[in-house]
Amino acid sequence: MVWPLDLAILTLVVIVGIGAITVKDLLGAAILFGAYSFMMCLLWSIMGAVDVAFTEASVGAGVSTVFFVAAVFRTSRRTKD
Amino acid sequence: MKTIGLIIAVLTGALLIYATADFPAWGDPHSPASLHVSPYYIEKTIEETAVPNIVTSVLADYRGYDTMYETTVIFSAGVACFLLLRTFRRKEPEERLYRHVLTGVTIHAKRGKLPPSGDFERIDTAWTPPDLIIKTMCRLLIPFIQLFALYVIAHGHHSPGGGFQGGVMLGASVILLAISQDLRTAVRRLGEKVDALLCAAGVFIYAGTGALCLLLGLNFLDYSALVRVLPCDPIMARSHGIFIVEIGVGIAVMATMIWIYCNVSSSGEYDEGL
Amino acid sequence: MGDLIQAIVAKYNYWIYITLMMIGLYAMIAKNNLVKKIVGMNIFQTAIILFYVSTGVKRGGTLPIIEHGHGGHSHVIHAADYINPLPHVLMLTAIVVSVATLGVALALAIRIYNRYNTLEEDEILAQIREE
Amino acid sequence: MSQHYPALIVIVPLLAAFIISVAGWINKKLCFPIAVAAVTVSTGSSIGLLFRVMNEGVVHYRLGGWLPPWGIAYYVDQLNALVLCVVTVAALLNLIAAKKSIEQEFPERIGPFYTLYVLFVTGMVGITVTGDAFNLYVLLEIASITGYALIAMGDKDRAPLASLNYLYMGTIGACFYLLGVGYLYIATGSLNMVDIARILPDLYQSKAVLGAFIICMVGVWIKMAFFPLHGWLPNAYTFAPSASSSLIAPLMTKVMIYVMIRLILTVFTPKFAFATLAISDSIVWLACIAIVMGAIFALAQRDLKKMLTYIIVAEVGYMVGGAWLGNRAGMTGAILHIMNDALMTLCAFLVVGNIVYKVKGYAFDNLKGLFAKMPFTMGAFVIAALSFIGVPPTCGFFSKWYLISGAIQAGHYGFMVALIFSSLVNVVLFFRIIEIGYYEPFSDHHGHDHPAEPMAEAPLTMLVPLYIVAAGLILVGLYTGNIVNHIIRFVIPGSFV
Repeated sequence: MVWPLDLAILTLVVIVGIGAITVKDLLGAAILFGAYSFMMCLLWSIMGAVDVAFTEASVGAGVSTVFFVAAVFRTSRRTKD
Repeated sequence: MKTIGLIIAVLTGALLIYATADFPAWGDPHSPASLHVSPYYIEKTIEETAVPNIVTSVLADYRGYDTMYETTVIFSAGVACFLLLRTFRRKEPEERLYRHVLTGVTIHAKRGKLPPSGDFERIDTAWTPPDLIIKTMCRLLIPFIQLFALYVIAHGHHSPGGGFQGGVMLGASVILLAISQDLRTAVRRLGEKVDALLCAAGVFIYAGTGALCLLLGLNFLDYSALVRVLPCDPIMARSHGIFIVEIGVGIAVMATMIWIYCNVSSSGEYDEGL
Repeated sequence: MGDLIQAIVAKYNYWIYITLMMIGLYAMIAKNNLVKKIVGMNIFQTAIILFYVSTGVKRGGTLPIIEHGHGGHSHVIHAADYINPLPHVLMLTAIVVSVATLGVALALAIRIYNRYNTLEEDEILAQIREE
Repeated sequence: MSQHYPALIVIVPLLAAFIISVAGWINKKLCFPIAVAAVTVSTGSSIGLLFRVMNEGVVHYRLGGWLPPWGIAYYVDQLNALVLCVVTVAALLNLIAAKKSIEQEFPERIGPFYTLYVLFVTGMVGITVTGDAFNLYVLLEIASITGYALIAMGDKDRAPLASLNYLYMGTIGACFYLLGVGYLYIATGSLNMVDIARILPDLYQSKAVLGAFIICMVGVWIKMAFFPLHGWLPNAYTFAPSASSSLIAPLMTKVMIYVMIRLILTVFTPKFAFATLAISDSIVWLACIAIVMGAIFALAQRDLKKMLTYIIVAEVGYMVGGAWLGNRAGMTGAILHIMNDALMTLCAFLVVGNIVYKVKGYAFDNLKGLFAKMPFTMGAFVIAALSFIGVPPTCGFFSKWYLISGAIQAGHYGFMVALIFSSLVNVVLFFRIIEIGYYEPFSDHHGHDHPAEPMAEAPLTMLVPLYIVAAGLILVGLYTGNIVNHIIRFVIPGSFV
């Protein structure tokens, strides 16, 4: 358990999470969501949940982000909020 | 709406924080969660299933029934995306673009299509010339990604990983192909119909293994019944049963991820994607 | 000093997960853009997964993979040495459920966009009212 | 095979779903027979299971052969068995009735549609039969995801948005339930319902358990569309294709009410829910508001399907209120009403399906002259209407009777007044429809009145299931005493008076 790393990532996760829902560009939101997932994955590997971290790295940071980008590509990047 | 949302979120948060007051301390080895059910798994996994990775043994055996439905959730999401997006009465595109491979001249075909030949290749309307570096890198990477994915599926008994992670990576390798080249290239390698069949077949392997146990006389998903068809003792039969269902999960997850990606990235037209 | 830090770490973890949940919930209720709501939904689900994984942590425990050599039945296994694996198993399921929900939600959003040519909820409702 | 009934109920539709999805690529005609066969086996198993439970008491089934609480186990008592029968029978009848309308509405998508239909049934029966709190969540997600897709296939313009809103709310609901299970897990260390109930009595004062209870309840309320959280329901059910709305409307809310009762009776135990918490009174008041508001919104609607959806919102109020009255009569009424309301809603939505099949619309204007045009369909509609109003001998009367006597026994006169008010509003609502259908002549779009519209009744495959359900409404009403004495009586714990 490396607690300073844990605290730092926990704080970053919140910042990226707020960023993902406030940024006024859907492609940006998708990429920030990928970063958010990746930090979650780091957090879980610190906590010892290696299988969950592995799944989140491949599903959350990988495929989910690709789905988001694909959907944004098919629709529009524009957002009012 | 914004204030309502804020109020609801804050109320929920307050309730949750209030309820955490009685939680056991974080990481406490004497919390009920660490003492009641889970020690059994840790102590018995080698003895009863011969699988050192406890997460795999709990996932695919002790709570294998949950995992079967988890795979079914993925399957139903795949079918749902197909049902929602796939267009059957396709409208013929206004014009198709063909590019002469040698000279790079683009031809606009207003109606119909060019006969397939080596001289012309079909390109997307929003086409940019393929980046040589990306194309080559992906071509080099994809076989290794797939090899690693197979390793992850096969080695799930002893190390982190298993059917889901491996399946997602296999799917991601095909998605990478679709991104680095174009959707048509990926679909040529793995057609829609094959994809849909693999998707159903993967989950069927899982549920069918369970049903086989039922037919062999024990309860649903009790892999020790497989001892009558596999040449081994009941404990190794559990281990092999876990391996079989992990393969099923891998196939189903791979096929579904590709299926969802193809439908979402081309709005169900399977023509030009991301 | 060590105890104090441990106490802060303990509380901090729960606070963060509740904060993330509130962010997600707020985005799902208050945001106007359909895809933004989906992003919020995923943040919400991930926060719950974070909570579950936190319940599995055990001080002094190691990864939930039993050490084994060839003929590894010789040593006794102590449950206190390994992290609780059950929440991990549950959360694998939850992650997969969240990606499945994401796929269906995006498919629906694309269908809505194809019909109304916008992803903003108020613009869609205005178009419905005009008809 | 009879010891495997609990597994067969769920497994057969599940396996059939994969076969159907493959068959859809080979020959579309194969899909329907496979689906019917699978749901029939499921129905047969659930009826067999009901008889077994009535003879032997609680039936256990261990999946994977593992002992609970380490493995997942099924506990089937009279409550599960009854709800299972209702779910499978309703799904089977609707499957047969919906064949024509599925072929009419989306001929190219038959394969995936039947796949999702059967998976939805799997999810519903899986929720009902399981004895594991987390397993319930996974099956809830299967039912939800298939439900979103089935709903979004309806009206091209409105259905996808309605379905997406349902998806947002449904995800919040399911996640709240998951969070509640997590709080229970951290307090007790177990996921098995019976095991949790065994550990909980020492923890009744714990804030974590209180939090778990509230979050679970809110989650389940969102899924069942209890009044302030009902926003997603009317649009989702109105714009769904008739094949899916007549599947989802009778089953989803009712099964969620079953989950609520299961949580109260088995997991948290009535002692905690009624004695320790003492919030039952305010929840019954909330149910009263739900009933009154549902009835008022229903009055404001101008089309049949939307009116029915608001009636569902009011009926949810009946059942939540009855369950939270905390006495024997109220709980009996709530459980009986799960069955009765599923049948009534199924009957009403099948009628809507027939009307849509023939008239292509369900606004009040489309209903003019329907008694002449579709006399058999409207005959069944009258039976459903009488049951909604609560006229004996239809089953609606008897459950309402139990609910009202429960309200009087608990001294909760507000709930009684709300029930009577809603019955009166139902009289107005349904007689308005019957008046439009019977007295107002059919008029086409040019405003010409046609005095005698030729009869154009829905096909027999739609009428026969409809009449089975309509006969069921009366038969269940006539045999209410037997159902209560032989099945429901055993569900209610002895502490209830």
